[in-house]
Amino acid sequence: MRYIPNSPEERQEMLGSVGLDTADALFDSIPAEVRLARPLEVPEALSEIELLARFERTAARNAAARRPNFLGAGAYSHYSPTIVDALIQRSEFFTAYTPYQPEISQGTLQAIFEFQTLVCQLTGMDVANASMYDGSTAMAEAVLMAERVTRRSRVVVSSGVHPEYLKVAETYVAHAGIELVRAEVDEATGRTLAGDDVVDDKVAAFVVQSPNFFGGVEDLKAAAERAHAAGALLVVVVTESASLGLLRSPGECGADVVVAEGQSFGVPLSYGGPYVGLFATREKFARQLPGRLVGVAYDREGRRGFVLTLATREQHIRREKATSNICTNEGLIALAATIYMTALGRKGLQEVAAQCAQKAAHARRQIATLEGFALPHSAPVFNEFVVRAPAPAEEVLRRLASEHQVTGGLALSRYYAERPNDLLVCVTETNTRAEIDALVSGLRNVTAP
Amino acid sequence: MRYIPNSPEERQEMLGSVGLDTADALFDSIPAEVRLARPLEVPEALSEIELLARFERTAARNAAARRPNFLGAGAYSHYSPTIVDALIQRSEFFTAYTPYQPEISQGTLQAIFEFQTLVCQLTGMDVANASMYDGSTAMAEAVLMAERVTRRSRVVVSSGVHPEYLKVAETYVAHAGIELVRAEVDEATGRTLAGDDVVDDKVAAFVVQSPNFFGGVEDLKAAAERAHAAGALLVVVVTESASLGLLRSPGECGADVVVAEGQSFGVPLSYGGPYVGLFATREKFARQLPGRLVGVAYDREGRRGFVLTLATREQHIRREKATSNICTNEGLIALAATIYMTALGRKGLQEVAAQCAQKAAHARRQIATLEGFALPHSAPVFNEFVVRAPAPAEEVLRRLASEHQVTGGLALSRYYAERPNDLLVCVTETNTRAEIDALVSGLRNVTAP
Amino acid sequence: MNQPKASQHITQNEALVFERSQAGRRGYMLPALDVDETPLDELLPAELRRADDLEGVPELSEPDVVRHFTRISTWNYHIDLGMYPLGSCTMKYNSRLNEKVARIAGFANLHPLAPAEDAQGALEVMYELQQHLAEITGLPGVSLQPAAGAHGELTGVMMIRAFLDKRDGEGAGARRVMLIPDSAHGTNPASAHLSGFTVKTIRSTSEGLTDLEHLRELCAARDVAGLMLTNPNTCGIFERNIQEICRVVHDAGGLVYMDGANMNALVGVARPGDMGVDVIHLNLHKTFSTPHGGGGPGSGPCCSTAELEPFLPVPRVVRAEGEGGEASYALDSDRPDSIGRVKAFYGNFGMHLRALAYILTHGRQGLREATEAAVLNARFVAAGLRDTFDQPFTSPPMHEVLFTDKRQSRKGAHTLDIAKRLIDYGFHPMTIYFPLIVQGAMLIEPTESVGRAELQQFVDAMKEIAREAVEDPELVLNAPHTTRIGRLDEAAAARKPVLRWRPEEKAATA
Amino acid sequence: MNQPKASQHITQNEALVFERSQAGRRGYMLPALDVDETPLDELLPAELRRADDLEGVPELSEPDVVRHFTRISTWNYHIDLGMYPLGSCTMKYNSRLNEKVARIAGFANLHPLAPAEDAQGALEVMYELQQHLAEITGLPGVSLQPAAGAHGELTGVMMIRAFLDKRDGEGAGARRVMLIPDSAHGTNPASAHLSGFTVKTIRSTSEGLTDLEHLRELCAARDVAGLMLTNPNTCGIFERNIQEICRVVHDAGGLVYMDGANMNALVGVARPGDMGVDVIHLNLHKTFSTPHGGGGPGSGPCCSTAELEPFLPVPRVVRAEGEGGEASYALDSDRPDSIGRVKAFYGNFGMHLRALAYILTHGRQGLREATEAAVLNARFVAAGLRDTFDQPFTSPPMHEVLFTDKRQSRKGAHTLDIAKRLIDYGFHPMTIYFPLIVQGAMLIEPTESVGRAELQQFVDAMKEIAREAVEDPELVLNAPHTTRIGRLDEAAAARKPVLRWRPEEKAATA
Ligand SMILES: Cc1ncc(COP(=O)(O)O)c(C=O)c1O
Ligand SMILES: Cc1ncc(COP(=O)(O)O)c(C=O)c1O
Repeated sequence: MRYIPNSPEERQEMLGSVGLDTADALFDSIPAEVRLARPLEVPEALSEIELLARFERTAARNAAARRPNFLGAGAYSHYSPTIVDALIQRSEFFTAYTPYQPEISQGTLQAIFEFQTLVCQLTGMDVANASMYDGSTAMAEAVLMAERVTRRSRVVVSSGVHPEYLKVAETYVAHAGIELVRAEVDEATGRTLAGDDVVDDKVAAFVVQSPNFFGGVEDLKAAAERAHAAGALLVVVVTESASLGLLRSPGECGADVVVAEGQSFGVPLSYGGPYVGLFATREKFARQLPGRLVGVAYDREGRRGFVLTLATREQHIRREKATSNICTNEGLIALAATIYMTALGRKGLQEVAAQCAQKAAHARRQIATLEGFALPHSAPVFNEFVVRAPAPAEEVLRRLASEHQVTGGLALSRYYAERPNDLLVCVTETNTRAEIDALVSGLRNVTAP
Repeated sequence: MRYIPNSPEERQEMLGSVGLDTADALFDSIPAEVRLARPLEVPEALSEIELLARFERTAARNAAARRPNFLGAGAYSHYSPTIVDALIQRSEFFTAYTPYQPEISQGTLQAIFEFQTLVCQLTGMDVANASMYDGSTAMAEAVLMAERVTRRSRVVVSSGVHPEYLKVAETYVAHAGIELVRAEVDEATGRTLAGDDVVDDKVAAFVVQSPNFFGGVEDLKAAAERAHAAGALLVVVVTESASLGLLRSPGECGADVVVAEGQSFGVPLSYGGPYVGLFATREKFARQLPGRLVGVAYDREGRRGFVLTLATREQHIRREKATSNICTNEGLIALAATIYMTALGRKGLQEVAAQCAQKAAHARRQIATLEGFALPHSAPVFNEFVVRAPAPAEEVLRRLASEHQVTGGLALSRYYAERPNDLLVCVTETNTRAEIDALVSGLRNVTAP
Repeated sequence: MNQPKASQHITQNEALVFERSQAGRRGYMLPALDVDETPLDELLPAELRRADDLEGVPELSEPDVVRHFTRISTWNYHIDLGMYPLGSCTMKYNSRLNEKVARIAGFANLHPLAPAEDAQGALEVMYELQQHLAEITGLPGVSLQPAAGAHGELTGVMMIRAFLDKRDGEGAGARRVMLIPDSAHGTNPASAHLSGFTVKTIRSTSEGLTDLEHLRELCAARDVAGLMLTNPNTCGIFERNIQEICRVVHDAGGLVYMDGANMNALVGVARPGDMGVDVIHLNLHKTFSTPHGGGGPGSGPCCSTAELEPFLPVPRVVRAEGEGGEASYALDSDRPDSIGRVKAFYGNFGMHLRALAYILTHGRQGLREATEAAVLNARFVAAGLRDTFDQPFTSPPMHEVLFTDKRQSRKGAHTLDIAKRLIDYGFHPMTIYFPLIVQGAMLIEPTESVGRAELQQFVDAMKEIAREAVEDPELVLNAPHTTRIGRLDEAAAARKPVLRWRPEEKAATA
Repeated sequence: MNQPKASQHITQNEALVFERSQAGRRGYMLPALDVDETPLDELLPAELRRADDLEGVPELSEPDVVRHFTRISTWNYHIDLGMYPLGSCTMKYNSRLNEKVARIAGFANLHPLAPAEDAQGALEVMYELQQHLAEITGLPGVSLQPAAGAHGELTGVMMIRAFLDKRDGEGAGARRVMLIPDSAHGTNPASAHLSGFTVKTIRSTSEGLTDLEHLRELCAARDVAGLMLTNPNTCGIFERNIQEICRVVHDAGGLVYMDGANMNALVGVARPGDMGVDVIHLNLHKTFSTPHGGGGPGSGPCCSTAELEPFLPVPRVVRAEGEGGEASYALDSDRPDSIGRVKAFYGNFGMHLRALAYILTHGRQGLREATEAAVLNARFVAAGLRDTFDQPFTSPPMHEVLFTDKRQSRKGAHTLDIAKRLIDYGFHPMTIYFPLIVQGAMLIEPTESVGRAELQQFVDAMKEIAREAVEDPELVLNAPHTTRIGRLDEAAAARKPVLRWRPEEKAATA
């Protein structure tokens, strides 16, 4: 096996040097009855040539990866500069462990410190952690944190939150004594409805996504006022982080916790993962944060460095009393996002966001003119919007794919049986005008009487 | 321009600090008449997205890159382990300059020293240089070196040498007062004919390629005897370096100089370059070598290191009296070859060679059974052989490509008008049995009456 | 005198990206907008838009960015540099081939919500990996959804809870105790707690094994939902009573969860399913070599018995035979007993690809060979250091070996000091102060990826440090000496945490 | 006391692959042979086969190989680490995007002998690059065949010879002198010699310019075939008499070859073709940023006047308009006046791709911007160091600036010492002792890829070294202090050269 340095002969010699005859003897402490007496039923080893050919063939069966794509809904096709992937492939970064030994992990630690800062800047918050698994688990952790902070056990979640995020939260709170209550989305505007009847003084947090799952940009200031009036926290969820380059930051709007999916920051779609969860909050809640935190530290000669800090929140010290059970997070993806945010920088993040919004507006305008199509929601959008087709959305999309080689968006029936004809269309800076035109004319053709 | 760190504003400030008003003033020493008064007629800048899309489109027009391939003739499809390309992409290697400052170039220097040693081991020679541009220029330099060493001016070159190498040698010697004479290849055996009528005592070198351009393995021992009897050097050319894993080394056969194309050692085809020329010789000719050499050196504390050495042979010291004008060579490609040879190692280089030979033998056997096909030459081969088709080779190959999606080899008419029906077929370890079968049945089909 | 640290050398003093920023620099270029531009106010009212022009976000050119991250990268130790014997972490060789596989465009560009018929390749990869993990663990139900080990734990423990709730109905309410050995990793109790269990701790014996008597005692209370056991345990010792342990728990009506962090000692040799384990998580980023990435991403699949399978997270990846016998793959969410989702989409698919590539590259023989080589390497280190360092337990180690600083600390050199001094010898330190039950623990896991010569160098370095601890203790106490910075004051850092850069910082540190 | 060098740190002592080799280790795997195996003796008689079993060739596992090359890589300085101001070498930012372009499968897997109709993409790339280089140089005939600068020189000079032979017939035999300034790079005379010319050296003036009077004198002999001129010359100064120089040579019946190594000072600002140059080579690995790779590969295209075009190497890449107006590309070898081939196939195509990507990424504005920024950076360094170091010439520098050690050497610190000491400050040294006409030359070329802050750091380091040379000369004379090894004894190395590893070596150094 070419990954194992010691050759069979060397291993035989080493066995001798530790006083054993056979490799089997290494496992003498395992009772014979539970030892596997046969080879694993796993295929014979493949060479590199065979392995690559095999995976290339398999990948070719993912037809969707080759088409112009208007799918968003929690995962976005943004452009990632070549340097992002090139830099994270330095073995200095990708093969290192969690930076437990700061003297030989300053590269990772400094990058995380930069990540934390960038997340704060974009979300408008005071502190951010070193990452969560993804946006969905970050939201679930925010719900748990709200309970810890407020000692209240009801959490109101907007129905405009990504349906999969909602499901994850349900799983996480199932045994935590937390009740999740929905705040409905207004059909006319596509924005969350939340009167004080819903967000009352039993509520730990009001969780709102913006732009919400239907693309609508929420009135976060109003949501913050509602939440704060009830003594609850406002938790803002962002699935499309590119929007932070254009939209008023949740922090400025009054959010107490911001959780986000960072995949938009230069991370490949990769069929859903690995992505990276962002988690930011106010200074006063820093010690309630889940996950790792990097802080500034100095050595004896006063040189600045970085260390993992406030570890007493964490499972390896606090065990069952920890703020979370998370250990391994999404370090390398957070690094990719850091490099992305740095390369795009102050101007680029704004330009990406502006292009998304402009192209989405263009597509939306075009689609609105199509016979039989409607835009059911009136709220302003960033780069996603719901289209109501004159035919079942699944069928429309299937024909778009097969007849026009375009992945036209998401059939909302996947999550909402009551929306058979709705599709969610997402446009980013990577969609050319020609692609948008193809989408529009494709929609026209496949719905022509 | 994103590659230029200083922003326009910074540059304006810097201009001020050096006492200038405008960027134009930087060029005041260039007479106005020769200054370009208009913008270059080069397209507007492309973004990464556009650039990659463009090159992907262009690359897609290289249909030949997608087909099973039986082309050899100086460039070979061998498998290169993933680690080769991954390691040469470390910026420590690929962005460094020629190692003129040894204290901060030991990585490059040690790798070259390893390269030189590996080349010696494989060719069976005493010393090797740090690389030449490619096999063809290495051969031309060998011819020039033979003249320097022997002070004779006639060089006999086998007609079994790659025709493009011959052309390059003709260009190089055009003004060096060297006469190139051909030794013919025997039609029956496909081996070089060289009686003492050709290689006589006016001859500086006898240049033989093995395996030769027609695939035949030459009798290098006999060639060495012939050359040495005449007081000439034997220069052995190898275009398919993978053969060194199986064939008796030129050094053992008596070669005085071995030049080779190292592309087979893990280097992509890349439409003909960059490749890497290998150049090895006997100890006594070390100071006649063209190109760079790395040797062992020690620092004051006795630590071993490596330096560029014997520089007095070179142009930057000796100017017009240098052994060659070469300066930049093929460092990174030599590194790739070094990593390849190390990863494959003692066993792997032999296994690759054996598989090539076995698969070629299989293909040859199959083709020999086809109606109307013949194998005109009887000499043993490594992984290439000439096939005489019952129809013009160019036509056969064109139909193979279009009807069977196979690049079946090289039509020898490209170089030899007198061989209209001959094709040169090359088989390597990357050609599966299924590909070979497709070639064979394809040949049958396209020549069926 | 030691080398001056963080010297004048520019690459050693790389500032933060914010400190390096210069107004007006650009590191990107986008294609020009190719649609008619809508006035911003028409797109979004001003009150919904940012007004801060992203102040503070850095402005750098592309070479600035490349140099920045390249420079700071050189301050890291990493697997490609040398031995990284972090116990419990399985820092094995990260194949570049697997990186290449994960970057094949047909995978990297695939949207998770693409219709299943257009994502058959990805689903097949997941299905196949599930099959292999089932075979390796002997547990047929597999979900790849969890994103890391702790996430897998949470999933598995929630499955136990859901199973009990279904089996026992109301009665399950009386069964809310999760037993966890005192040697367990901190994620175990944290995960149990998150699933609403009360944690009770089982003692370890002087042999470093789970105390069977104590287990029996705790099980007698009949409130036990289950046991979370690591095997080999975090002392590197195989729980040789594993069958009895499982029996006791099962007899008490509980289930056995196994923390599979140490599966590198078992693959191809023994299967948790055959031992009586009900559910396990694997760390693909340990046993199956997906890169740790400086702290993730990981992947923590859960494997369970057929009995527990209905409780696995949804969606499941399932296979259907077509009419013509060709397979097709689908996502199935119709599992009423499922604990639900633990993550959006389907888990860290990029890691699934790498793990599958690992398995296929090793093949049946290679997988076992790796296990043997890993255990042998640990045994070799154990033999080499036995005379120099204190070994708390005498059982032969599996894939990792535990020592303590007992002998050296008498002279003042503690585990931390020994670890820091190892850095000067060019090695990454072992895991220290874990497991918590052993004072001054040093947990050494060489993995199969280290050759004999380097293992011997490591042994020699450790012995040399032991000698230094006696002859020149200051040398050890002040280590490391060869790094950019010295030991950092972590206590001060936690007292007054600075968790982000702010413009003021700039002035303070310039 | 300085840090002990090549310390016990394992990564600092990485041995040669041969010394690391262990019998039986394997770093590769091939698919099993899938054809019937022929007995070896039937394939090839034993006397044609190796009998040495490749003894001595290393045997290593894949992680061994990765660690080996990763470790030794860390001993290199490189562009991504910091400023690399080697004068005449143009060490600018090497874009990762261009690396990606060169690795697109449709290019990387394309065989050079594929029929032209199946390689249209590659031919189009070459054709387009030719067009851009023609526009940039103002010289319409372009061949991409030469593999490096010196190779381009050889090509260009041979073209001059072929042109003269054709123009003058027998008479050309009297025209065999190539004029070359004393400041020229060594490749120029070497290339001229290889083309059968006799080299005559032209003096430089005290201003660092080609001595026009001397040129006129030499041209008077009427034996002059041509002049090889670098412009800006190797002192970093633009030859402001360039038109007159060309006129003199042309009037004498000769041709002007320009060494384009310094084109980074001119792109978009001035064109050799407009100055009177007949033929030039470009270094794509300088001006157009293809990576130097630790000494290559390079690419040295030749650009010529229309008059010289027929003499360019074959095959040429040409464009034909199809019936429908669509372009197609072909290789054309039917050029009877061509000097022939200088290389198998078509040049270093992988470098052509990168250079084209460079040009397209910069675009018309960006190309000029880069030139301005490069010259400005050199001017900034010149201004910063003017008061500290001796400047041999007073003309304002273009893209590189020349200083000498005149002031420092009085105290014993020579150019070499200053260069070595710069290493301790984290910079790669400048080019030293070149051009040869200036004693103790230090030729500094920052390129456009360095930002203001780093330039200032460089200036500060140089000034600091000048101060050290006075106050603490030993510090400078014994530099570098921060590297793995110290200055190596190059003289001893050349006296008794050891140019390869041999088994005996092993014993000697173990
Ligand atoms: C024994 C053990 N259990 C659980 C974990 C947690 O795994 P993860 O970090 O992937 O969440 C670890 C990781 O360090 C571990 O060593
Ligand atoms: C002025 C000058 N001319 C020619 C050359 C030779 O170019 P190359 O090394 O590409 O052969 C160089 C390279 O250093 C140079 O600086």
